[in-house]
Amino acid sequence: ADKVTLQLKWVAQAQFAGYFVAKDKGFYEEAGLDVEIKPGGPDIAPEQVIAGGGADVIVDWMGGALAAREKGVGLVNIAQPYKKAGMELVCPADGPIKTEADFKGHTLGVWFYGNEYPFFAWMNKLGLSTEGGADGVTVLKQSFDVQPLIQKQADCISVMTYNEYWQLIDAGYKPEDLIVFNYSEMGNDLLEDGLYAMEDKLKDPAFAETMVKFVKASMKGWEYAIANPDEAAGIVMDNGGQDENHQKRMMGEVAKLIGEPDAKLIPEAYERTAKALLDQKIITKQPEGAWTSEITDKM
Amino acid sequence: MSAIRPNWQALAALVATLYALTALPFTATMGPALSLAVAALLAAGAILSMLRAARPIETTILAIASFGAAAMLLAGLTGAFGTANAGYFASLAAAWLLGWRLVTVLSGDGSHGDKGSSLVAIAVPALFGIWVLILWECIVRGAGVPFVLLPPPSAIGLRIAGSLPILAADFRQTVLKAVLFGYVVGSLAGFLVAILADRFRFLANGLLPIGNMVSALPMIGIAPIMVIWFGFDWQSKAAVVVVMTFFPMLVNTLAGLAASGDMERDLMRTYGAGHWQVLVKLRLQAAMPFIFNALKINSTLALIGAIVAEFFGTPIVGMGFRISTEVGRMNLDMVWAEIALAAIVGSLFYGGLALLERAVTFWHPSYRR
Amino acid sequence: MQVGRFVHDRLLPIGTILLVIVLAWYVAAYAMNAPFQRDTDRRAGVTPTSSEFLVKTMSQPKPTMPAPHQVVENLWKNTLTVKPWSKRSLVYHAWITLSATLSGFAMGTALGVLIAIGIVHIPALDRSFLPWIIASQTIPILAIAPMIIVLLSAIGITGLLPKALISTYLSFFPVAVGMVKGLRSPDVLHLDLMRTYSANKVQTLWKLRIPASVPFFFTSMKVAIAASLIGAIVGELPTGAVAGIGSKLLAGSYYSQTIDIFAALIAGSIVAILLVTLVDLAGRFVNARMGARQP
Amino acid sequence: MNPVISAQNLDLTFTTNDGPVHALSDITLDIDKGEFVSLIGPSGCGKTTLLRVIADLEQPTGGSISVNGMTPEQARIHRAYGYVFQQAALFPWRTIADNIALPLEVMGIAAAERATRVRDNMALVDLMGFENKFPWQLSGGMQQRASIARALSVQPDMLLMDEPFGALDEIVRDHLNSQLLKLWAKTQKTVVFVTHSIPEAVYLSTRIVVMSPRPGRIHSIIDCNLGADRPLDIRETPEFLAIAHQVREGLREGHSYEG
Amino acid sequence: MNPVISAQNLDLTFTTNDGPVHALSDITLDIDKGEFVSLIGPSGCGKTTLLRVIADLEQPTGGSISVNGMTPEQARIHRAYGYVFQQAALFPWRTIADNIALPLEVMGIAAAERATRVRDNMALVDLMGFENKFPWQLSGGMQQRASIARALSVQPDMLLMDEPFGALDEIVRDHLNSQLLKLWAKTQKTVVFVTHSIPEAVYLSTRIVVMSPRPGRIHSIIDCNLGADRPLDIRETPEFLAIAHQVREGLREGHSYEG
Ligand SMILES: Nc1ncnc2c1ncn2[C@@H]1O[C@H](COP(=O)(O)OP(=O)(O)OP(=O)(O)O)[C@@H](O)[C@H]1O
Ligand SMILES: Nc1ncnc2c1ncn2[C@@H]1O[C@H](COP(=O)(O)OP(=O)(O)OP(=O)(O)O)[C@@H](O)[C@H]1O
Ligand SMILES: Cc1ncc(C[n+]2csc(CCO)c2C)c(N)n1
Ligand SMILES: [Mg+2]
Ligand SMILES: [Mg+2]
Repeated sequence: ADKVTLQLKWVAQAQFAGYFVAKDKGFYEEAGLDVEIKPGGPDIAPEQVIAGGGADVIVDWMGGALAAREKGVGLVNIAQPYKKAGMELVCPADGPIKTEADFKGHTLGVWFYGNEYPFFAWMNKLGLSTEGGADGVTVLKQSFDVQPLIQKQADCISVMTYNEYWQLIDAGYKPEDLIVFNYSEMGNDLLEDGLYAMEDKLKDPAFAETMVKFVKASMKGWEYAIANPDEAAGIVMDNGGQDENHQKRMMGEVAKLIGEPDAKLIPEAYERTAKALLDQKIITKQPEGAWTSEITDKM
Repeated sequence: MSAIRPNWQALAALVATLYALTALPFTATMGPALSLAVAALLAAGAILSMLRAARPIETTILAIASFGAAAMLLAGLTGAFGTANAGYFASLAAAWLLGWRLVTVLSGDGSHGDKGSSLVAIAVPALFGIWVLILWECIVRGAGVPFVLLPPPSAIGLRIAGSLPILAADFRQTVLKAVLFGYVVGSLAGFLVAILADRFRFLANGLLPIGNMVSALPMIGIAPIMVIWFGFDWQSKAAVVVVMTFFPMLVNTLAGLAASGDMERDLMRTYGAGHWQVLVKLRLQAAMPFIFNALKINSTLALIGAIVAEFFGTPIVGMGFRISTEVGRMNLDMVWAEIALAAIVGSLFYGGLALLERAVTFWHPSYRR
Repeated sequence: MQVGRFVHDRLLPIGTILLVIVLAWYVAAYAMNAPFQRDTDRRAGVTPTSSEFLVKTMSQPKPTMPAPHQVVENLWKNTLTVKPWSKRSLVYHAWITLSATLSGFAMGTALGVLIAIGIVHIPALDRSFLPWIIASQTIPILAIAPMIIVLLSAIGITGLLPKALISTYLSFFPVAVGMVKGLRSPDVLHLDLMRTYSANKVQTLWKLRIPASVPFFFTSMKVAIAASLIGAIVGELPTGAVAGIGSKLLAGSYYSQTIDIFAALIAGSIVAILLVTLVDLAGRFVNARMGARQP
Repeated sequence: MNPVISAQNLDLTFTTNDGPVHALSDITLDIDKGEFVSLIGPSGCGKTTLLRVIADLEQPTGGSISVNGMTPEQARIHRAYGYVFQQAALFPWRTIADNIALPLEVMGIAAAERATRVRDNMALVDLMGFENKFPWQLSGGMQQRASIARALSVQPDMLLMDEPFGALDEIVRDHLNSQLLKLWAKTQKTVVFVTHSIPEAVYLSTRIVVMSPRPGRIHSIIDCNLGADRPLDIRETPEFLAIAHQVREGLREGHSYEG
Repeated sequence: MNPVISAQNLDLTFTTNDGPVHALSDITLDIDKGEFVSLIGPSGCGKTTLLRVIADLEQPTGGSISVNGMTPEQARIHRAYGYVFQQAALFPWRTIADNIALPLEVMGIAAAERATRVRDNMALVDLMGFENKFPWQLSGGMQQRASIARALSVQPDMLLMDEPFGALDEIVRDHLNSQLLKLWAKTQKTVVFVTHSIPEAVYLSTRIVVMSPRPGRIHSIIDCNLGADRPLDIRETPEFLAIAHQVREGLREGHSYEG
C-alpha cells in the first residue's frame, strides 16, 4: 500500500472527523493507502512540517498556505472540503458591544498564528485602527480558550462555531446572551480547512494518483461521518479526542460548514481569499498555480 | 628544529581541500576557475601556516586564507540556491578549520605570561560567532534548506535592519517591563526566603520541598493560569518570570549560606555575634559566588520565561508575541530577528553580571591565578 | 529516634506549610470564582443564599481557580481508578515525561560537565565558547522546539529522543556554569601542592578540581533536573499532544479544563519533587562519604 | 577570690566515622581572675579542645564548667573573652584593617574608636603599612599577627590564645611576649594560653598546666611564681631553668615516645 | 661539586591593589648537593617567597635561578623535590592516609608500595590510628605532621620545607628533628628549610641563611660545621651556642625593632 502522511492543523477533534473515520472504517485501506494521521497543535505549523518532508499532505487554512507559498513552500490546494468558515467574533449581550459601530475603544480577542487575517481584513473594511486608543480597537492575542471573555479581559473574543462557542454555552451563557459576528455571514470569510500538497511532488503522476485516491477516500470518510455523527465522534475519541459530548456537538456544527461533501474548491471563494490577503499585504503578489482542480476532477 | 610545525587543523584542512579538487566546479554559478582558486588559496594557507613563522605572520596567513576562501564561497552562491556539491562543503570545512586554527593561535596556550590583550578577548568570541554565521549561510543556501525551516543569516540581518522600530517596541514590552520586574522580584524573593529558611529550620524543612515543586512547575502550565490571574498584559509575564527565577536563587543561596568555613563561623561565635551579624559579615559574603551563579542562570531563564509566556494571551506587542505570530505567517526571518535580539540582550545582561561578580567576589580563588 | 526526627523535621513542617497553602488556596478559589458565579447566576436569574453560593464557587466544572478538593478528586480519578498504563492515567503520562526528563538530564549533565572541563582547561574554548553558550540559552525554547522537532523528524528521529534533546538543551547550562565555577574553586594552596607533584591536568582535575566542585555540582544538578522536566514538557507540545504531562496541560488548556490543568501540574510537581529529592539525597550521601562535618 | 573559670571532671568524646575519640578526660581546673595559665602538652592531647570548651565552641560530654559564674554559652554571649585561633582565620574579602575591625563592628563600637583601636593594635604587632592588603598577600606570620591584633582590639577581660606565636620568629616572639606580659600586668586580664614552647610558658605564666594525651588528661599543674615584673633575661635565672626542667619532665612523662 | 640550586640576583616584586610589594631583592645563593640550608629571618621577610621561587610556584621578576641545572619549571616537572607548606594544605575530602598517598597516586606508584610508604611515614610522625580520620578531626599539630609525612613519602632527592615543625611541641619537635637529621645523613638529600627557631636552624643545618626584610635580602650566611653526627645534647656545647648567638645577632640587626 502507498504510504501517506497527513498533518492536521490542530489536535484530534471532530473538525477532522472525516479523516479519522476514513482511516478507522478502512476506506483508505480499500483505496490501497496506508495513511498516518499526525495531530497538530498551536506549536505545529503544518507548512513547516511538509516543507521539512514530515508529511505528504496537510490540512491548512488558505491564508497560511498562500503566505507559505510566497516564502518558497510550493503548497497547492488539491481539495477544499470546508465550504464555509467557522470563525466568528462573539460578545456578551450585556457588554458594551451590540453592533460593528460599537467596536471603537474596546478590546477584542483575536487568534494569531495565521488565523488573524480575516479579522484584520474586516477591521480594514470598517476603517478601524488596530493600534488601540479611543478611535481604534485594542487587539488581544487570545489564548486558545474562552477565558478572556469569562475573565472580562476582552469585550469580544474569537470562537469557532463548532468549538469555543459551545464552551461558552457550557460555561452558562445562553445563545441569547451572546452577540455573534460570523465571518461567513458578513462575507469576510477566508477559506479554512483545505488539503494541500507540494507542487513539485504533484508533478509526479504516481503521487498525483495517490492523492486522488486519498482525497476520494477522505470524502467518503466525511460522508460517513456526517451521516453517523455519534459514531464519528466515538472514532475521534478513540484517536485522542477529549470530551465525547463536545465532539458530537462539534460533528454537527462541522457538517454545516461542509454541506454536501464535495472536495471541489469554488474559484470565487479562492479569488476573494487571495484578494483579502493581498489587500493586507500578507502576500505581495497575485499567487499563481496555488490551487488545482486536477485531483478533484479525476475523482 | 624542523621548519614545519604541523597541527591537526591545518592538516585536516589540507585533506579536505584535496578532496574538494575531485569535485570541481562547486556550484551551478561558480566556474571551475573560481573553484580552483578557492582550493588553491586554502591549500596555500594550510601549508604556509604550518611554517615556523612569527605569530603575527601566522595569524595573517590564516585570516587571509580562511576568510578569503569563505568570501569566495559565499559569492559562489548567488543564483545557485541548493546546488552546492560535496566539493563545496569540503572547501567550506577546510576554510572553517583554518578559522579554528586562527582562534587557537590567538587564544594562546593559557600559560601564565600569556594573558592576552583585551583586543584578543573580544576578537576570539567574535571570530567564533562570525564562523557560525558563515557556516549557517553557506549550508542553508548551498544545500537549499527551505526558508520556512531555517532562513539564512543574511535574510535575518536584512530583516533586523528593516524592523528596528518593531524590535524596539517588543524589547520595551518584554524586557523593560516583564523581564526586569520579574527578575528583580523573583530573585529577591528567592533570596529573602532563603534567608528566612536559613533562620527558621522549620520553614526550610517545610518550604524547600514545596519550593522544589513550584520551581519545576512547567511554565507552559502556569503561563495560561498567570494570564487568567494577572491579565494579558506584561504583569502576567512578570509573574511567570518571578516563579521561574525564584527557585534557582533559593537553592543557590541556601547552598552558599552553608559554604562558609567552620573556623570562620567559630570566630564569629566567639564575638557573641548574633545570627544576623554572622549572616551579614560572614555567610552572605561566602555565599556570593553561589548567589551570582543564580543571578546568571536567572538572567537567561527570565528572558526565556517572559518570551514563552507571551505565547499565550498578550497584547499585540512583545518578543514572544512576535515570534509566535510570525511563525504562523511563515516570516521565519522575523522570528530569527527576535531570537537574535533575545540572544544579544541575554548576553549583555549576563556579561554585566559577570563583571559585577568579579568586582564583588574578587577574593574568590577562581580569580586569583 | 529516626521516626521521631522524620516527623519533627519533615512531616510537621511540610504539613504545616501545606495546610497554610491549602487554606489560602480555598480563599483564593472563592475570590476568583465568585465574579463568574455571580454573572452566571444573574444570567440564570437565581439568587442563591451565601452558603449555596459558596458551594457553587467550589464546584464549577471549569473554574477560574479550581478548589483543592476538585483537583484531588481529579487526581484520584486519573491515577487510582484507572489502569496505570492506560492513556487516561496520569501515571502513564508522568512516566512518559519522566523517561524523557531522565534521559535529557543525563545527557545534559554529562554535556554540561564536559563543557565546563573544556572551558576550564582550553583557553580557546573559554574565550570563544562561553559567550555563545550563554547566547544559546537566551533563545526561547518554545520558539525553536517545534523547529527542532520538525527538523529531527525530517531526518527520521522521532519519539523519546527529540524531547530528551530539548531537555538536554535546557539542563546542560546550569551544570556548565556551576561546574566552571566549581572546577575553579580549589584553594590556591591546593593547586600549588599539585604543582609541586607536577601532576598533569587530568590528575589535578580528578584528584582536586572535581572533588572541590562537588557542592557546586549538586546545587547545579538540582536546578538542572527541574529544567530538564520543563524541557521534556515543552518538547511534548509540538508533537501534537499525544502523551505526557505536557500533552495533558495542552489538552486541558484548549478546553479551559482548569481542573485537568491543575491536576497535570500537580502530577508534574510530584515528579519534580521526587527528582529533586533524589538529587538531594545523592548529594548528602556523597557529601558524607567525602567526610563533611555533620552539623 | 572566686574562680573565673571552673571546670569539674570535664569529659569530651568525639564521635567520628570510625569510632569515638576520647579527647578530654576528667579535667578539673580552677582559674582565678588575673591569672595567666598556660596549657602545654604533646600535639593532639586536647589543648585546643579544652580551650574550645571554655569558649563554648565545643560541648563537653561529661562534667561541668562555668565561666565568670555563668555557663560558657552565656559568657560567650556576654563577650567575656577574646579568642586567638591556632589558624589565622582571616576573611579573604576584608583587608587586614577591616579584619581587625570585624569584632568591633560586631560589638557596635563607633567608627572613630574603631579606627584608633585598629591602628594601635596593628602597630603593636608591627603591621603598619599593610592596612589595605588582603590576607593572601601576607606571609603566614603576618597573618598570625593580624589575628592577634584582632583579638586584642576587643580589649576583653579574658584572653583565650591558641598557640598565637607559633608562626613567629624568635625576635618578634620575644617582643610580643613582653608586650603581652605588660598588657596583662596593666589590665589584670585573665589569660589562658596554649603553647608548645616550654620557655614561653614559663616566661609568661603564673601557672602551667601540663597535659598528657589519649585521652587528654591533666598530668600536673606547676606553679610559676616569678613575680609580675619579668625582664627577658629572667630566662637565664636558675629559678626559671628549674621550672622549665620540671615542665619538660612532666611533658616527657606524658609523651608516648622519648625524644 | 655542582650546585643543585643556584640563584643569581633574584628579584621579586608583587603587584597588589595598593602598590607593589618588593618581596625579594638581589638574592644570590648556591646550594650544593647534600647540603642542609636553613632560611631564617623576621616574619614577612620573604623566606616563603624564596622557597616558592625555587619550587617554580612563583616567577622571579629579575635575576636567574637554576635547579639541578634546569629551570625550576623543568625541575618541578621532573619531580625534583618534595615541598612542605607552611599550612598543612590537606584535602578535606580525603582521609589522612589518603592525603599522604596523594602524591604517590599522582606519581603512579603501585598500591602495595603506596600502602607501605603511607604506613611507614605515618609511624614516623606518630599518627598511627588516625588513618581513617578526616583532616578536621585532627589537631593543628597533627595536621602539620600529616603534611610532613606526605612530603617524605615521595622520597625526593631534595626537600623544601616551610616551617614544618612550627606547630609542634618541643618533644615531638626534637624527635622529628633527629629523625630528619638521620634521614638526611642516610640519604644525602639536599634540604632547604625555613624556620624561625634559632636552635632548630643551628641543630639541623650545614649553612644558615639569615634574611632581613622589606625588601627581603640575604643579611648573612653562617656556616655551621657541627659534623654529621649530632646528638640532641650537642645543643649545650659552646660551639653550638656560639653559632646560635651569631644567628641571633644577624637576625636582630635585620629586624625593624628590638625585642
Ligand atoms: N601573593 C602575594 N601578593 C602580594 N604580596 C605578597 C604575596 N605573597 C607574599 N607577599 C608579601 O611578600 C612579603 C614576603 O612574604 P613571605 O610569605 O615570603 O614571608 P615569610 O618570610 O615567609 O614570612 P613568615 O615567616 O611570616 O611566613 C610579605 O611582605 C608579604 O606581604
Ligand atoms: N572535630 C573533631 N572530631 C573528631 N576528633 C577531633 C576533633 N577535633 C579534635 N579531635 C581529636 O581530639 C584530639 C585533641 O585535639 P586538639 O585539637 O585538642 O589537640 P591539641 O592539643 O590542640 O594539639 P595541637 O598541639 O597539635 O594543636 C585529637 O586526637 C584530635 O584528633
Ligand atoms: C494554530 C492555530 N491556532 C488557532 C486556530 C484557530 N482554530 C481553528 S480550529 C481551533 C481549535 C478549536 O476549534 C482553533 C483554535 C487554528 N486553526 N490553528
Ligand atoms: Mg591545637
Ligand atoms: Mg612564610
